[in-house]
Amino acid sequence: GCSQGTTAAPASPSSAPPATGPAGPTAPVPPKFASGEVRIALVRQLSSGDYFEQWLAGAQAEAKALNVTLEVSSGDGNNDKQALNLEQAVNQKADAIIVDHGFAQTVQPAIRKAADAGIPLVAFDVDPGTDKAVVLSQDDHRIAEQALGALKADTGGAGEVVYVYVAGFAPLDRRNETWTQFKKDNPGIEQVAQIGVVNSSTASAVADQAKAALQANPGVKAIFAPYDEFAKGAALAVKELGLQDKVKVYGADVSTADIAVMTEPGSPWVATAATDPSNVGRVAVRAAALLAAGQDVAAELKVPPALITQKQLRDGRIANMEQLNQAIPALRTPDVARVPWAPSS
Amino acid sequence: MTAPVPPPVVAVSGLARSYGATRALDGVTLEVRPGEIAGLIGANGAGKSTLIKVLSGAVRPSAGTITLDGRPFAPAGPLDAQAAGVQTVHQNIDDGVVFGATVAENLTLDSIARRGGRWFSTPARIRAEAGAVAEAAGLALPLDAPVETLPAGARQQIVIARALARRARLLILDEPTSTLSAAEADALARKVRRAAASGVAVLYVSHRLAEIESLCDRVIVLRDGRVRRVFTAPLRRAAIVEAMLGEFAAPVAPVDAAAPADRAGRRTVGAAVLTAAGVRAAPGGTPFDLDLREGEVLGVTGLLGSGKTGLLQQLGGARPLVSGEMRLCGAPYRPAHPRAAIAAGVAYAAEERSAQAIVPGWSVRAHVTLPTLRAHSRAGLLSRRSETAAARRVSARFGVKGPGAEAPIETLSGGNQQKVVVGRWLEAAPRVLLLDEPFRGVDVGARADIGRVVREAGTMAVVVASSDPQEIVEVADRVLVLHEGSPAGELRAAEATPERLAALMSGGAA
Amino acid sequence: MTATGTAGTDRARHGTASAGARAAATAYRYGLPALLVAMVAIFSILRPAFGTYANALIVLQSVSVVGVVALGVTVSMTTGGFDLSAGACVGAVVMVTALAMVRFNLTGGTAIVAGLLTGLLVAGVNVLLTVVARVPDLVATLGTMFLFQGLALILTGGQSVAAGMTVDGAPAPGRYTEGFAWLGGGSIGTVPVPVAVFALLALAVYVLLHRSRWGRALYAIGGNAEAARLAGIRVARYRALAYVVSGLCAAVAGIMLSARLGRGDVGAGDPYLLQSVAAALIGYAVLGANRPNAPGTVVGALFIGVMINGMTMLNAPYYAQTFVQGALLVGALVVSYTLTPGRRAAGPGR
Amino acid sequence: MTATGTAGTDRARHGTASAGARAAATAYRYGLPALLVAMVAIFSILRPAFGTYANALIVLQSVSVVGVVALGVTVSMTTGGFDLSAGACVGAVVMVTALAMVRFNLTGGTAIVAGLLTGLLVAGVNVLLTVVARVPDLVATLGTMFLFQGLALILTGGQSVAAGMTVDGAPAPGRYTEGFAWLGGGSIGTVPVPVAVFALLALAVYVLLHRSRWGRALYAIGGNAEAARLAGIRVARYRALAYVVSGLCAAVAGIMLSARLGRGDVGAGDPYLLQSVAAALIGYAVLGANRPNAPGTVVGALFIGVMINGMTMLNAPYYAQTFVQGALLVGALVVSYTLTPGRRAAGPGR
Ligand SMILES: Nc1ncnc2c1ncn2[C@@H]1O[C@H](COP(=O)(O)OP(=O)(O)OP(=O)(O)O)[C@@H](O)[C@H]1O
Ligand SMILES: Nc1ncnc2c1ncn2[C@@H]1O[C@H](COP(=O)(O)OP(=O)(O)OP(=O)(O)O)[C@@H](O)[C@H]1O
Ligand SMILES: [Mg+2]
Ligand SMILES: [Mg+2]
Repeated sequence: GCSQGTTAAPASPSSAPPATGPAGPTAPVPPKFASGEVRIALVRQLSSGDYFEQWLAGAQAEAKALNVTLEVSSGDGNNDKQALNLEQAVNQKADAIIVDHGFAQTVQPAIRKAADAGIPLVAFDVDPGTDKAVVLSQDDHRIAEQALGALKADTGGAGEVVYVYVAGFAPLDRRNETWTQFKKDNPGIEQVAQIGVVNSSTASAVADQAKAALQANPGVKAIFAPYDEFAKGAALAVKELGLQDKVKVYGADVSTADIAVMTEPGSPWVATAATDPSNVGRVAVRAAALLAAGQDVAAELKVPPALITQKQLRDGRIANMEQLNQAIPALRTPDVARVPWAPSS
Repeated sequence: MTAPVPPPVVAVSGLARSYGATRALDGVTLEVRPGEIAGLIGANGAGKSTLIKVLSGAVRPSAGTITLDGRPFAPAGPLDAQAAGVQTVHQNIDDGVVFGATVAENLTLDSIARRGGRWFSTPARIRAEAGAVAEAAGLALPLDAPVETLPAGARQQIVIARALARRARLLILDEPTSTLSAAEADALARKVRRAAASGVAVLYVSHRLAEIESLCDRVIVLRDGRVRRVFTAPLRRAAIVEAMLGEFAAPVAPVDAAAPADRAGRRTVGAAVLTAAGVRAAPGGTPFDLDLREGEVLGVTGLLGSGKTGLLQQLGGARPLVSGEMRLCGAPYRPAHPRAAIAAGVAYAAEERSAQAIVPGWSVRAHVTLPTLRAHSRAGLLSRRSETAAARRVSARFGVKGPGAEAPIETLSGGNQQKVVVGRWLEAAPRVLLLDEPFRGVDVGARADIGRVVREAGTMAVVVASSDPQEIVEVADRVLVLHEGSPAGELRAAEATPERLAALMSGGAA
Repeated sequence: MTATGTAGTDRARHGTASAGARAAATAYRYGLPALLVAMVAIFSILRPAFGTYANALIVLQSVSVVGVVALGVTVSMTTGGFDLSAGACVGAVVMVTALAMVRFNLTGGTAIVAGLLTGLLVAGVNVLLTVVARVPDLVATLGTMFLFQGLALILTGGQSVAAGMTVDGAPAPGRYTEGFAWLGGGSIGTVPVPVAVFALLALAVYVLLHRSRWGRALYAIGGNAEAARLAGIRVARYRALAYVVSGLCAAVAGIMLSARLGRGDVGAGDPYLLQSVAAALIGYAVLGANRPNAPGTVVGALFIGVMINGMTMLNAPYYAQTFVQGALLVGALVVSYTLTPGRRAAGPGR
Repeated sequence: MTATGTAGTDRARHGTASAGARAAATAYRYGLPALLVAMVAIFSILRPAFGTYANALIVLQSVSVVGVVALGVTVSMTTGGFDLSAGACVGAVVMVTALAMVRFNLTGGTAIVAGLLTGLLVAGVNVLLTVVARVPDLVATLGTMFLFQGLALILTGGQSVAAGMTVDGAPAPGRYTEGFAWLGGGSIGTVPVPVAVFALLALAVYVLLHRSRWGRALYAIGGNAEAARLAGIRVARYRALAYVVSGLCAAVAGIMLSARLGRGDVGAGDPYLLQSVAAALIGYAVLGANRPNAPGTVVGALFIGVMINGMTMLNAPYYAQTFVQGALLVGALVVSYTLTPGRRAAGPGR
């Protein structure tokens, strides 16, 4: 029973779709969508944290706009549970399934079951192991490249750097590949310490470690922290040591809370490379909806990131994601997986 | 009765308290006057402890009234009762001490609860306060020792010292001498008399009739939750026993009249079952030899800390042998664990019921079968039927009174618990049965029952350790007296009188 | 019925109260299982897809790994111990099995043996610490937990182990074998292997704890170790036994988890400590036992599994699930414990 | 000297063994503090930057939040309880203070009061469950833990609370006040505020537990609740007191954490349960106490903090830290407990 102003058209297939929004719909609403019967299962690896909440908020908004039911489940870090949730979605014959993160080896058996059952799939940030699924990714290599580009520009490509990393998380591992390459390409950059913790209080744990590392290495010019919780911790450490003028933090990802940290007076976090998570969520739902409607979608979808600098945020007096979205249009990608029968978002 | 009678300190009327279907108290009416020492006696499960728990505010009655110094008295908790001057030593001493704390902390436990006491406390202050309590009670204990390292008797003395240190109108002692030997019991009796002389009313529970006779002015006999008779001095033991045990009194009557001479003649002929050479009761003691014969009951007695438990535990594998060696039926015997002893046919029934035998919350049945689980199981699986049969056997043999084999053992009265944890060892059909203070809290009738079962058990050799010479005299064919970890003498039943034993125990010559 | 004799606190036993008392006693014994049944019924009505055989299997499968760990934790609790290292053991076993197959190219059978040996190693350390060195259980197993959490990380330099990973510049030679993967994803008839293993182990632990003399000995030690010793129970051996069972259960769970994941996931075991402890603790209240017990643990594991699965199906947001879980648990506990027959009578709680 | 007369249980005191026994007893009492000092010395030699006043403050600051939670957990343990809800309480307080300032635009003072009230609320639920409904401590506080973990999430729909966040379409009106932020990042002289708070609370808890009548009552209840009750100690009130202290400590920790983070982070409190329990448990072995105690908990917290800080400075990879932490802990425990005077003699451990 989801009804929404823009798409709650009468169930008659012949009725014209309401034309609202900047780029009007270019096709009639498929009957299944008009009657609100479409169920899309969103099977997540994780759900807590700003990134995942924003992602979900975007996905839900898009689902509402398209008049589909989004059935959300999360493994909450338990990968086995995620695989079971996926099997359950197959069991219940969802019209399409979005797999949001996950470990390839763990979810692939269940993805195969979905493919065998003829259920269309969108795999976000996880290798589905089958060409029957649409692969959606945010370009983590690009994210790391952009942040490192800023780091290189500010340091002139030389200096001591503290690196924050924990292995075992797919996006971090990809960003790590870029960092490894970057070090090879820039021999002037010296990694003097590698730190990192991931738990529910990552930021403060990383802050404690960063403080130790900075004490031990007084010559450090920059901290590369390619995950926003890391960056928050690193920024906190620099601030608590009073080293704002010497040490800068280069991060990744963005959220309202991150914006607040970056724009604080004296914040050392000067640049972050990110996609807008809620936009990625929207794209995922659009792709799934298209598949559910039996339409073609490119086998691979990529959401490009944008570099966001402290200066941009301060100059634009940007305080939250909505304002950021307005200010940096590159964060919105309405053309990726556009749904012809809906107003673009 | 012409002398003016002072008004009673405490008067109880129609007091009732039930536990499920059990009527532990069924309309008790009694009073205790100032300066009076009133004995409260009754068979195991008669309701004595329940009455005391009610008076001390630990349990609430279901009906009836209490007045204290003429005013209605309905304590909401132990603190209320204490504040009103009702000071109690409960039967279960482990309800009176806090393990993990020192002796000093235990001696001053009450001052924690006292309102208006000092909030700030230092170890020095606690020590000083504890020293005062200990001195008032004439105790010489290491104040800084953890209380769990002390023997049961010392713990009991701590609890008594605490009660004596408080301002009392009514002093209640529930089997205070069960773990004490004669000397300590005498000292306690003196203190109780002194308290009474100063106008305190005393309610005194004991299963040692001699003690009751010498101490009490009046004896109140409780049976099945009611007051059956009240005797005033001079007391007649036979009448008291009859009132206590009712129709079952007959077989018990000759208890202390049992002729030791008749035993002595009959029971020294069996073959040696367990022989020990060069063993010591305690690490510092003199080594000695010992042999136990079929069908014989060896009594071991001595003061507190004389080494009775040390000796029995070594024989039973509960403690490593200090020195010497042992043979069981000719074969070398050196148990490394109680299991090995049990397997070889030596059973040790431990001294302290709640610390060494009771598993909280377990049924009577499970307690009975714990040492003999193997016998009640096939391929490792337990047979409930066989277990229940064993529990029934033990209950019937020793007249255990209580809510049944499936009831938690805590719902039995103290004496009935004791019958279960001692009686269960006969289920192991041992060759040697070592009983460490088996009569603690057991009424005279049951004491006779245990004694009879023990001596009728054919070819078994039995060792009974007790600090009460009277008990030893009643049951033993031969008595070994220990003094400070060394043997002080050995007597045949015919020669053993409580007086001679007492002399040996305190280090004198027999 | 007269009012006399009941003025006191022991309301629940006599006279007119007896019917009520029986009801209360029943609620106490069956409160949690009843709640479980009610939950299943409600979810099935709200969501017909919930009450299907296929979904039941999924729910069971989702609790089977936790359940197996929890059974081990339950056994460790019977002696008064507490195995905080169970989660770390699961994690270490996942890493070891993955390494065995992926990195060292060994067979699935060898990986299973290596996993079980790892479980025994954890148990061995626990036994050394608690039984031999007499370190209190909680502290000792906490140390073991750190040790094996760390070991699982060090073995792989903090990285996950997956087929095709790079080892010293070359791709790792092995991969998960079919047979091993069957332990996680296969089924016997329609029953998934992990569910069958869970059922089997639940039965085994039930028999061990509640029908065998060894179980009786374990509980005796938990109740009063000195009394158990004097009754001829070899306390040290049984305490060791409890940790061995716990370690082996965790190893079995780790093997199944590894098979389900298809890779050696760093930190895969971490969530299982809290969840298994929760299941075992919820089990305390089942059937009026008020002590660790096997059926209770199974009910506890199912309780959590059903709750989460049902809530997910009803599309409740994840953050509401924890709260509802807490509220239901608290409610069930209060019902269970306040209705215990006769509990109100004087007790140490006052 | 004779063994007679003294009812000589005090074995480890007599005879030739005395010198060795004294050394062992010293190792037992001071084993962990000595290890801590040794660690500090070694780290300072290897890395001169470690042994500076500035770094000492950093280490202290890194343990202050954990330490404060651990002090509360320690108090809850004295009565034989166990506060599993401490971490959840920290998390809930972080969310509540953030909401108060950011979303409702209240003053820092009000936020503090709201935070403390939240701590009291958690304590209240624990007391209701354990003291009134007589649910066993572990199970009850587990329920409370889920409840408040869930509540913290529900309050904000699972999102973290930060200045500028969107509420119903408009940006939230408030932000963290200067004064409030000072609690996390400010300093008194050169001493950071959290360190000062930790020191103060450690002193207060020390006095409460080891120098006051109340502390003796708490330990007495933990040792033998029935004996305490019969001695007239109001067991229920003291058990409630223990949970209230625990809840308040967690609330103070939550306030400091919130001030330090500058936002309400979902799940921020979760790691603090395990860490604080670890600190309190390590503390058992300190000074030969073998029971929860305030100085021990402080040493335990420092132990973990120094270890992590020093290892990080030595550039040890993060995955080695857990292992070293475990190995050191296990070593310290074995030393502490195997050297306990007289432990070897017959005991229930056999
Ligand atoms: N908590 C309880 N629950 C159920 N029944 C109990 C409980 N406590 C005592 N009873 C029962 O009440 C009766 C009286 O017990 P009580 O302890 O008062 O006896 P007693 O006279 O002190 O005996 P003893 O001489 O053995 O100490 C017994 O039948 C006992 O089984
Ligand atoms: N094998 C042994 N090893 C060490 N100490 C021992 C040993 N045997 C006895 N002792 C010590 O010697 C003392 C003798 O006490 P024991 O408990 O044996 O005396 P008891 O006569 O049973 O006293 P009670 O009447 O209090 O029960 C105790 O302090 C005990 O600890
Ligand atoms: Mg009694
Ligand atoms: Mg003795």
